[in-house]
Amino acid sequence: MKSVIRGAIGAAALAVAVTGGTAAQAADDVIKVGVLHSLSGTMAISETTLKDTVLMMVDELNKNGGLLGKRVEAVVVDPASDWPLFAEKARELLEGEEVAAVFGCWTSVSRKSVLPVFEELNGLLFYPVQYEGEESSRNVFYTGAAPNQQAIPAVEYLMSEDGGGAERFVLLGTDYVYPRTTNKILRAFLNDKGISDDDIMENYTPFGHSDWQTIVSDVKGFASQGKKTAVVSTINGDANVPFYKELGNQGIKAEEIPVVAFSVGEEELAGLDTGPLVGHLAAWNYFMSVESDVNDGFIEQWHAFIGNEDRVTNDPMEATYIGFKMWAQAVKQAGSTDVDAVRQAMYGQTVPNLTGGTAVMNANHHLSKPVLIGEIQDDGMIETVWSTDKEVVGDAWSDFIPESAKLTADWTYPWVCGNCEAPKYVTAN
Amino acid sequence: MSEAVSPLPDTEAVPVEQRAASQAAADTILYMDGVSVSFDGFKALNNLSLYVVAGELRAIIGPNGAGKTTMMDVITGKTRPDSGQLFFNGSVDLTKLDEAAIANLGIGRKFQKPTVFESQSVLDNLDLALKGNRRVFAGLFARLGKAQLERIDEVLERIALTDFRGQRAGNLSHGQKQWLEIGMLLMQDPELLLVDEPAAGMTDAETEKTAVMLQEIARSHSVVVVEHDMEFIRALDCHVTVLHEGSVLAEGSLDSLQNNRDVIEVYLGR
Amino acid sequence: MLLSNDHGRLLSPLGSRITLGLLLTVAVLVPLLNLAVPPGSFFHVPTYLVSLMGKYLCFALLALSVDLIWGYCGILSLGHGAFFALGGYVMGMHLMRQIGDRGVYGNPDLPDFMVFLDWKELPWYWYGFDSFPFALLMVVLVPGLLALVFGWLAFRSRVTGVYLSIITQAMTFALLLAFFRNDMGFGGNNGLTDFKELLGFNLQADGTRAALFATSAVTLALGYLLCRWIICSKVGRVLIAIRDAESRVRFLGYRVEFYKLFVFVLSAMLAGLAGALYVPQVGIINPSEFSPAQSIEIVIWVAVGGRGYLHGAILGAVLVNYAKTYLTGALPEIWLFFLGGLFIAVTVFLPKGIIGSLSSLRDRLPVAIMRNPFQREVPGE
Amino acid sequence: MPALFKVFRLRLLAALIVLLLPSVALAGLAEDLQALTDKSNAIKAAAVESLAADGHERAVPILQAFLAGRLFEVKEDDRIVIAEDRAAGYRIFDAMTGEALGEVGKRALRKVRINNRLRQAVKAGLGALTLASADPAARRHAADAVFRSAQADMIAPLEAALVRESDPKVAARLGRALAATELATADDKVTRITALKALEAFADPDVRALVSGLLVTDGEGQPAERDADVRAAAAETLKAIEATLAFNGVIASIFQGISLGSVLLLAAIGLAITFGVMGVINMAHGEMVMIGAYTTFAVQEVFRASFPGAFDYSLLVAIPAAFLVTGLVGIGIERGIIRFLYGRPLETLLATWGLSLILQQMVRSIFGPTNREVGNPAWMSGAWEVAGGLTLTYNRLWIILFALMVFALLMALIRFSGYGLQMRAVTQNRPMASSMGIRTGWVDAMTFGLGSGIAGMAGVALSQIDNVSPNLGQGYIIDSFMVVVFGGVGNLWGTLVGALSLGLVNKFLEPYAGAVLGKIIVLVVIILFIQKRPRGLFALRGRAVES
Repeated sequence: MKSVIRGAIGAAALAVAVTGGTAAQAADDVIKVGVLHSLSGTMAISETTLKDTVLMMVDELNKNGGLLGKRVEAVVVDPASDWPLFAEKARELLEGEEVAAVFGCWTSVSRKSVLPVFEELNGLLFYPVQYEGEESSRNVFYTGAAPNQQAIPAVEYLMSEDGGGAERFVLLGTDYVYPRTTNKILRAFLNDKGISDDDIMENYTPFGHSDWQTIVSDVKGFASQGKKTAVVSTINGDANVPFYKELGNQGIKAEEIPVVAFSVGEEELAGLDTGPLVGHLAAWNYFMSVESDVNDGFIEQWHAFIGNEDRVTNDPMEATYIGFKMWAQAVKQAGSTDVDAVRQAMYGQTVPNLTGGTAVMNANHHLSKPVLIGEIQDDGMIETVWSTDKEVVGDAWSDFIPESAKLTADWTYPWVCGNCEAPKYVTAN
Repeated sequence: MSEAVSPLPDTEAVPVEQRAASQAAADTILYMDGVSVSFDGFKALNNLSLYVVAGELRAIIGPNGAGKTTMMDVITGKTRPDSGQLFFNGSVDLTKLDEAAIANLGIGRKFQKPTVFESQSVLDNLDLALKGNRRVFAGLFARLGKAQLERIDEVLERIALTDFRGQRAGNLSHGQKQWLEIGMLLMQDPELLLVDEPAAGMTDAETEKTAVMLQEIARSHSVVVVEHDMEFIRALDCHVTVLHEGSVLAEGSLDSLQNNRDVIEVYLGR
Repeated sequence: MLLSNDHGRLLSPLGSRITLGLLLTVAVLVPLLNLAVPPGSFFHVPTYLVSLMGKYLCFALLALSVDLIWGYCGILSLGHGAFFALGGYVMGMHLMRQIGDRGVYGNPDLPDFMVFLDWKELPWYWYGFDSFPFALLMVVLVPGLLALVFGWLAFRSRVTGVYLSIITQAMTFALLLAFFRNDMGFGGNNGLTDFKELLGFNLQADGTRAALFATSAVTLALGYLLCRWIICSKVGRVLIAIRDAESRVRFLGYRVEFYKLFVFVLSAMLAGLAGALYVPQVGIINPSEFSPAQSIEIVIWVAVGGRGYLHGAILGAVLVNYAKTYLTGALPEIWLFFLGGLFIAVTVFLPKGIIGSLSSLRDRLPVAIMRNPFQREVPGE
Repeated sequence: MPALFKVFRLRLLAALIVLLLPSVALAGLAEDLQALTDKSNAIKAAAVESLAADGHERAVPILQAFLAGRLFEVKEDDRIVIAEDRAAGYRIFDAMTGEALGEVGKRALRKVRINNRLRQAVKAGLGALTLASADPAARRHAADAVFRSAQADMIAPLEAALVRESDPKVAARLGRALAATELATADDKVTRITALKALEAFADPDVRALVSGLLVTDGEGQPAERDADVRAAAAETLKAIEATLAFNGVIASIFQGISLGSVLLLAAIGLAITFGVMGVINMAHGEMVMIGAYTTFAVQEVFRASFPGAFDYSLLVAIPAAFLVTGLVGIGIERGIIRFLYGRPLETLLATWGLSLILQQMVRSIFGPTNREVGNPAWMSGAWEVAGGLTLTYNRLWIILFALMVFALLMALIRFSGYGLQMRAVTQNRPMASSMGIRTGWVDAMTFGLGSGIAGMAGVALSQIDNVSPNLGQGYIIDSFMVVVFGGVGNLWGTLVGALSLGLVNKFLEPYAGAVLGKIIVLVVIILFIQKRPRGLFALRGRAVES
């Protein structure tokens, strides 16, 4: 019996230790924001930059007097590219640290992992990366591109005279949801445009795939069938550098077989000699090379903050920038950091894009943004060669997937729903 | 090594007259005929033939590399012979069985280096060796009966370790470990015991005691002892086989062998 | 009369009594402090801590299963995460089926990711998982079966030591790649998520979480008892003998491969159970659980706590994971230095792990000499 | 004075004509140049064609600058200039005249944009203009550009070029371009069929694309080529080309397999020493590779800053540098940690795992979490076109060679050097070696250093084909262990054979099973293979093995 009592004391001690270790006192004059980006593990390579971006934005906000007269404090945690740890850390930020909003996640799986936590605890997540769509959560604002803001314009460009009039497509991707969905949408779109399945090749590789010899040879073979061929790449992260190196070395020229990528920006090209890759394309909402005063200011601010003139800026950084600005504006407008009030204030919020024009937050929690198509230059920059005339509204649900075409995401009255076929409330008229 | 080595027919090694198993004498407990084993070209056993009669105490001597330990490996199933015949109790073909099966047939083995379970007590060591059901599910519910405990105590007495019953085997002296291993063999109660250098590293007094122990055991079991120590062999006072380069060089009493020219040459020559 | 099975001593060492006492206490106390004590009180345990500690307990059960084979039988599996993940996937499949038509596409038959990837009907291997008893059976059967096949092949051919470790790693790596493939029908990289309820209870409700926590604690306690029962039986001593001198055991007539297979399969089942308890508490299962790094970490928990001590494994799992939780929050930029340093320090300074070092300290005290020489000692305790 | 007036008028006219003649051309050039800055790509393309057709002497430099992205507009006066990179900004030259205009800041210029469509047009134009270039490489590129553009007016220049061409390789390319042009533009069937026959000699993907283009059918089932005889000839040519390509494909697969195998070999060979020979389960092996890659980066940074001209030789410095750096790190690790853990192999797993976490984070803290650029020297860029459709990339070729060299050197070191003898002595019988006066501690440290150093050299090679990021090592550690175990622990020949065979198997499976499934199959094969041979491919057999 004695041992059981001893055990009980130990358990209580453990519980107190755990609680004391993580619970923090929320001071009244501070607004906390969580930063949930991997600083170690496989995704650190991409996500660390976004953590720094949020810190930079917080810094700027505090220099300008903070928010609602309070100082803003960033709470940084490291979910270490470990998806269940993302959920744990999200819970810690919301319940333990009581943050007003969280900026974070890169991969879809990390977002899927934290989603139930945000919905349960009614938190706010700003998700800054292009993704596969098919989602609209009440608690998430998606500031990256939806498929209709990247993939479709890019393919339209490739098929146009300027883009080379491609009639045959290779869809290369990393085997996960984003490429699968994007390619599914693209296939439907291409079929619509009269391109038969014989002229579409789809290939998936694992994360971090590093030996591209066979696949690049296959692409060459597929392209030598008498029709102009283009490659649409949804290859993710680390696998891109070896892919482009192989592409360059096997001498695939952009004029012959252009490759358009959706997950490649200046950051990914930073590890590459882009000389042999000039002319290959990227489709995104932001390129560092875009000339505008806001962009120049942003780049300057970034270089000053990070203390390195060589660091590049990229699309997810712009998405973080827009998300953060919108959140700050919405808090000001709502006069509080209360999640429901801020959410209501978010709709219709506008922030000037770094590339010109304005981004608008729509009721489906996605942004309206311009779409740019750029070509890789030999200095590692991507230069815009084509852009949409005006902003494109991000679609939560793709029109090219029958099951989702019928769904609507609209979080304002009378819909108030992320995936409904009819409004929740009937309008009185 | 587990893969079955395809028998390499060695024309020289195969005896001219093949003796079938049934022809082996009924009282031959171990029948080895024309056994060869080679490792990467090195012939560890070369056409070795050896017969042990039930109840016999047999000593095997030979210089280093003569194939003594390999011979034991072959008998206990650790090493598969490339060619040759190997029968136990007249009809059981040992070349087709693995170590556990051979052990359960009643062939016990003591290693050159004393191998006891060092992190367990002397008692546990003996308990593990105790003859009985070796199946997993029997083990989950096994109990030590009175008779078995008495048997353990009896063996403890015989190997002079009664006072060390609850000690960790790892804490025993070298000689005591050798005895414990012999004790484990006794617990197994095998028909044939293979004992590899039991006197290695022992004091003279211990050696003497060990010899007595083995002689005592030989009264009720067949025993094959491999040894270097001539004094010890003399103390055993038994039939001796001399191995050289993987085959039998000579056989007979120790005295007769000590005058054998071949044997002298092997031990002293070169 | 002495028993060959020492089950009378199941609870005799201090460590096991403390362990069981602790486990049963937290099983009652933590849910109580969470549900009955009002928030704001000093004694209130917030829900996120309940889930967090529940997760630790699942890891502890996993560590226990690894310690059973590594600490007691010398089988170093660098792929045990695979069994954990399989158990998790089975539970995940059951939870997916429980979603029914509440998924985003409202399809009553297919999980969202299948609708999304154009699957027309449920693949056959998803059948039956709607039933909880069936799923529960599969939680232990699937990992157990894999362990049986893999172990039978490996132990029969006497693959040992690092060779075994590396092929277990190959196994989990192959499974990782396989589960990443969207064509497999397990949700690819995203895995299974967005669970709603278990046995009709809302998974996000505090009560459900507390109940899951208590279940984990009780399961861990039962698992611990089971392992102790095996260790104290004759089988336990054969296992230790195999660990220390495998070929000697063969020459005693034991079929080493069957003993190894038995304990390996049992361990895989425990790991599967741990995975099944883990999934509803963290809300997601995806292929990263198969990653070899994850499996190596499990081994490290055991080594830190003390290999060959069942309560050491539990302590190690809780300690390392708590350190990870704390450090990733408190020192997000440099926590790997601390964790890495901890691993190195433990190996160099505490080669037997925390519990092992504590007990060798205890052994050096004079009391140790006074112990009854006839008392059986289970090595490692 | 009408006469005088008349004379004056005539003179004026003459002067005007004299003045105007070049300025008509100049006006055309200026117009075309201005058109290059237009928003519409169609107008730009027309301007490129017109520039190439006029054949003005400035056309070539302008088009080349345009292609290289060095054609700019000065923001102030819209003058079009060619720019050269300078540290502070650009040195600019007037595009029309080539006159130097001094240096300006980057912000003062606006780039004249080019895209793929224009690039193709420029290359075609330049091809026509440079067929007579003195540089054989330029003539070759010109011939290929003409092959692609296939314009009827190029037949005569091609024939002329073919006559005066002395380089047989360039002549072949010219012949290929001529045949393609004839095929595309000739009116009579016979010439075209002859051209098709001529093309059979050039079995490469481009020719296949061209020929199969004739057989493509449009939406209504109408073939692109209307003439049935030409179609038949094209089908025949295509068949011949495809047979050659298929054969070359097999060779390419073998090459790719060996190449993958050599990468595996490089990654594994260091581990074959630290793990295979010393028995340390070295989970930090991948990080040694990573440190090697970062050393390459650091060396290249020095070259970029101090000796930009010698950049192509940076790798030659990086190899010994990486060997030394990682070797020293390895010795440090051995002396600091590993030596306390001998005889406890499984504990080395734990400690080296902790170490790998620390090393990764350290590199992340020092070099940042993002990829760093490691450049490919010129001699490692591009590919060797052995035959049509069979291109062997230089970086892969060098890596194969490098891997085999490292292996040979290592074998020689172990077999013939005094240190190698001591190392073998220590690994076989430590107490005996020690009693013979060998300083076993020193040998251990050196051996671990050697294994680590080789891993570092592997890092130099891998930096040429993979990301240089803190995660680099993680991607190779599992494969390395598989190779060493598959080959047989403690046997370097096993590692060689294991690496090459796994590489080949992987590459031959990939086309059928895909990259992921292929890899899974290879893993399952390894698992099953270990059942058959529990100690790997080259296992020692004998008594010593199990003791």
